[in-house]
Amino acid sequence: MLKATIIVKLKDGIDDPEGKSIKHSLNLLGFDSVVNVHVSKYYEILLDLPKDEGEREVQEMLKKLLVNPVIHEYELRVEEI
Amino acid sequence: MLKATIIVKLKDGIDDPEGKSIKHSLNLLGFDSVVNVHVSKYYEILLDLPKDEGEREVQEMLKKLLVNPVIHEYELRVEEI
Amino acid sequence: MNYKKIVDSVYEIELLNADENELSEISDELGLALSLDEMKKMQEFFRGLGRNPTDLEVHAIAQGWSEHCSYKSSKPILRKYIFGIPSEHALIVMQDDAGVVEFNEDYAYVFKIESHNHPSAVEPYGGAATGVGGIIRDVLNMGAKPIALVDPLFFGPPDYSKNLNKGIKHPMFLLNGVVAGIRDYGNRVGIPTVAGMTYFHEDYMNNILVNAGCLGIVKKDKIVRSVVDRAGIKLVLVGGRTGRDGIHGVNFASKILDENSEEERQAVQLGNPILKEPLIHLVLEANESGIIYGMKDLGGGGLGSVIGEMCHAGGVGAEVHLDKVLLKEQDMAPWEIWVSESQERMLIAVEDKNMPALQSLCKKWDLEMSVIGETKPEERLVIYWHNKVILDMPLEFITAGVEYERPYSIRALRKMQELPPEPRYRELMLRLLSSFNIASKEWIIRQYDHEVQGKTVIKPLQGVVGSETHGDAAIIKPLAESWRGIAVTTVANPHIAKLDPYMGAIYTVDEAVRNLVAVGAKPSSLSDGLNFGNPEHKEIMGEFVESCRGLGEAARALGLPYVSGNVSFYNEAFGKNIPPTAVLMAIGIIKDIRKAITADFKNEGNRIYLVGKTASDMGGSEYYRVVRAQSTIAPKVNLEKTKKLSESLLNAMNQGIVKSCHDISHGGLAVAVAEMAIGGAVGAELNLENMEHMRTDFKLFSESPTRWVCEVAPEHAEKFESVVKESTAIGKVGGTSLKVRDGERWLFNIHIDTLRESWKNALKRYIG
Amino acid sequence: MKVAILQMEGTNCEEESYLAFQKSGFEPELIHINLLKEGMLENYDMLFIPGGFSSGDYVRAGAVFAARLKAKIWKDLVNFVNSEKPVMGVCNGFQVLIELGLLPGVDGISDEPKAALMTNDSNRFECRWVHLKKERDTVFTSHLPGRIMLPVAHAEGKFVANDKIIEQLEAQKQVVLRYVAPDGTIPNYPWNPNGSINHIAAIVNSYGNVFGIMPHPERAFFWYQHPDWSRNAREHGDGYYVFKSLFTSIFEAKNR
Ligand SMILES: Nc1ncnc2c1ncn2[C@@H]1O[C@H](COP(=O)(O)OP(=O)(O)O)[C@@H](O)[C@H]1O
Ligand SMILES: [Mg+2]
Repeated sequence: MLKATIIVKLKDGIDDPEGKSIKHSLNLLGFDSVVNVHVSKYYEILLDLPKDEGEREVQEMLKKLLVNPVIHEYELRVEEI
Repeated sequence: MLKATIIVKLKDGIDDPEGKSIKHSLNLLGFDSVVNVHVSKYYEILLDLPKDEGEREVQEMLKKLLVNPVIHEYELRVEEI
Repeated sequence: MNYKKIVDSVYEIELLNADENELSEISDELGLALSLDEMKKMQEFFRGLGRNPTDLEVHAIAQGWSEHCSYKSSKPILRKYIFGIPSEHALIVMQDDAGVVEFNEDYAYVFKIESHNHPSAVEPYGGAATGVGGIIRDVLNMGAKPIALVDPLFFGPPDYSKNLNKGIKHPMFLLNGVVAGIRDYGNRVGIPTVAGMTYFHEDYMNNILVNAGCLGIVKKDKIVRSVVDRAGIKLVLVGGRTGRDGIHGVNFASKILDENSEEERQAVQLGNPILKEPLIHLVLEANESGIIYGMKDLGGGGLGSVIGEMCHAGGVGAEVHLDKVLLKEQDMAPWEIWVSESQERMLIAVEDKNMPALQSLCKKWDLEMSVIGETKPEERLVIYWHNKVILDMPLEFITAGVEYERPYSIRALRKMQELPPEPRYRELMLRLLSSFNIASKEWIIRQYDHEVQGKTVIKPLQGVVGSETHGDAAIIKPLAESWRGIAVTTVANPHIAKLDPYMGAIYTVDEAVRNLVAVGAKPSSLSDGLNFGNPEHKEIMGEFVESCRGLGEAARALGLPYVSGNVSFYNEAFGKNIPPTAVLMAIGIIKDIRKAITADFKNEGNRIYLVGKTASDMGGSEYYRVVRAQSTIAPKVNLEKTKKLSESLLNAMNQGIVKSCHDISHGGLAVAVAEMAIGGAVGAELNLENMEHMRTDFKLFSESPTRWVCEVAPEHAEKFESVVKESTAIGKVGGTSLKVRDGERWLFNIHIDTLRESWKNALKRYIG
Repeated sequence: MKVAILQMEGTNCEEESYLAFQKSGFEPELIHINLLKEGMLENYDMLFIPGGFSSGDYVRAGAVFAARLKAKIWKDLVNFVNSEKPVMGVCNGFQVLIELGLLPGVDGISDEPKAALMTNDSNRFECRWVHLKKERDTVFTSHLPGRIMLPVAHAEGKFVANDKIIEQLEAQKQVVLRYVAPDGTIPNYPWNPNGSINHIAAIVNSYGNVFGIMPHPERAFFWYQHPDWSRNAREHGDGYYVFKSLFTSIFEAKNR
């Protein structure tokens, strides 16, 4: 079994309204020291495939579905479990 | 400056409709080998605090806003940057 | 506890020879939440059969007898006051999952309100979302298309700054979570959320209330009943899979919140709108093609309640194969499958010949189905697990449940009313507009898609676009080819009900009528959401009895039936009970939506009328709360007048001579007029001297019932006065500020932008 | 004149869209993506992707719908677009067209997204009415007055793309509708409800037959759907004119 861990982040320079809104809420709650918040999606995908094939498959998923290259960048880790 | 990285996940046993729906979509797209998908939130918070104080502060944030212990568990890493 | 394995995952419980201690132990260990008396009744039954029960049988009975399923504390009271109010138009009343009332010759509307309090207190997002999901199913399962949602919500004060009890979350966190849950569910399934309430009171601090209501529309000849009255009909489970979710949710809803509630995780679900959305389509298409014999949704109580009630109502029995149920987790025991409350499931009864049609619909909508049993002539329930009988009982015993005449006591009221010094009017006005129960709820309303389906012809926010005010009710135009509309509103007044539950209940019914009439709709029927504390306390039971008495009397006097409803008891935490909270979802009919009225002032120069008489009972008023003055005198309602005045006002509206109308509620006349000015982006000038003689502050801020503010063009003034008897000319529309005097004495002059700022920004500070 | 209205789990504006097309003289048909087969599209004069939350929008608004269409009928879609028949997506449908690469279409169809409709600046779903300014006539807007009002209802409607794409869009006059303030000036929030670059509310591809619009014309088809109808009388809702434009131009194209 493979586990792919993918973090889909907004690219630098793209506004992150969710991060901003959470920063705002944290500031409201009195956490004045918060300077910045970024929020990303964190996917864990279990795959029933051998490692190399699995990696290719996940790349396909990223391309076909999980990432819009105009606004996203991602980190990917595939490991056997 | 501190950077806190927090992953907020659903606890085991809590049904994850979002993950399920994405798994279903991936299967429909022909990614038959996908066995399970989990989606979590990934926060990066920049704090203007010394390390130990920062850690305490982040714990508080988790408690007050970011995590509901009834359904969530989390991973936390605080590092100086 | 003494038990013996029968087959895998099924055990025999040693009940026949259990002593009292052991009976209580069994209830505790299995989490049955049954009293000793109830355990004894169960024991007696199985002694009659001469055998021990299986664990499944014990769970099935416990569930059938839970407060939530059997209404054991409330039934006798509801029967006395709430049920049986005669109505010409009601078609199905307090029988199935939602009430059905005639809309026009061919169509009926279907609606119900329900609570989802405890799950939402523990997990606001998922709790509120599943609350919405549940109420949609109740309407859908009558064969109706859901066309609107409402969400009355009750929280502690958002500016609460004292220490929180362990396990209790801050109102701001809860409010954000609840609203997000309702938004993400309602918006995704494509049903507009068009009305609601957001109410704040200290006494909800430890126990919030999340109620949700749904309205649907159905052709009369397509109404589906939750009844199967013939043997040999197949029982099919359609939609989501069955998991451990919500196990003991029903009992959980009948339990008191304490520090350990956070551990009751199984009772928490997140809800899956993207399963529900296709399920709605599937059910409606199946119904349209006439293949549904009977249907019931799986709500609190799961398969157990559904199959039992559906067959019992039709006088048949059933055979069920639990191993045929599709599971989320493969290792579930039969009793878990039987009581599971997994959402997004429907039980559809179909004849064999229609099975292929149902199968192809499931394929189209990508939903799973499984045939889990069929109905039988004898009124017994027999359950199999891999071909072995693991439950065999008469249906009657499971579904009949128990009833209690709980003792109650009614608090004596000492009537008193302080007279505060006269306020500084300008300052008070702005404080009232920014008080949480009056301030703008726009932040919430706009997060709900209140226009999806394109039928919301009177919106919750009304007036000049960009400067809208609160409306009193929303109007849905359900049919493309008819001008007829359905008005919907929700009301509750916990401040008044806390003082005097009886009067508070009557006041609530009056306010429902006020809101509906304000938009030009004739009140048609009600659904009651009764939220109360722990009924095992005599005084709380007394509050419940008094509330029901008031609700019943008022509705009866007005000819308005309660066609559906819900009781939520045990809203108690840390020894504190919520105030009596009778929430009404009220429906009105407007024959022609082109005659609907909104609350925003329309034109400079128009006259402003106060309709109804003002009294000086200040108990429960926002004014007294803000200035911290005491009064125990709840406003009195004259129901005869409610009826007469609303009829005459509707008459005037029908003649097209009312330009805008707003009912007078929180904050009194002054706030009502300010809201109308905000929405119209135009000022007004008032002189209070023609009102009945009383203190000026009472004239402005009294919340006495059965009153409206109306705007009338000068050329219609005479006609209006002759049609609407109790009308007093109090001013005219115009300018850019609200100017108020009483005779020669000027009270305040506030620019409408200032009014709007106070009103709009008060809640914003505390939310997302 | 047949319109194919696509639906899948979570699309939820198909009914009012159906009604608007029907009332405008079209023969609309709802087609579930699960029943969509290769070769089917040819039989229609127009393709419409309605609003909603297809597949929950869990990954990203419109992403799953687009991926499934691509997997199922990509060739047919390309042919349909190349045959110059109109394709329109509203709200979630606009998001789908972007994710498919059919829009912005500054130089034809692209095989990966060249723009995004991302989370509103306010970070929330908002349902409100906006003022719009028509920037040009297309088959979708020829009968539309210069200034209209329509409702928006979305959480992800902020149009973004890189500078080059935006320049091209503007240069090729592909922006069809822009948000404006009530007095016609530059719209701050909430008049630009989501923070879209250049206040973009609706665009067409360079050829002009693929149209994506964030606000909902189908929800403003009748006058009584406007929020201020008791203040301002209208004969039709402003959205009506989009359908009228379409009907007229498809009719003309057919009879040419
Ligand atoms: N939680 C909510 N959800 C939807 N609409 C709400 C909510 N809270 C308040 N509203 C709407 O805001 C308006 C004002 O509500 P409220 O102050 O309770 O009415 P009233 O002025 O009649 O007492 C109504 O249109 C109501 O439907
Ligand atoms: Mg009102």
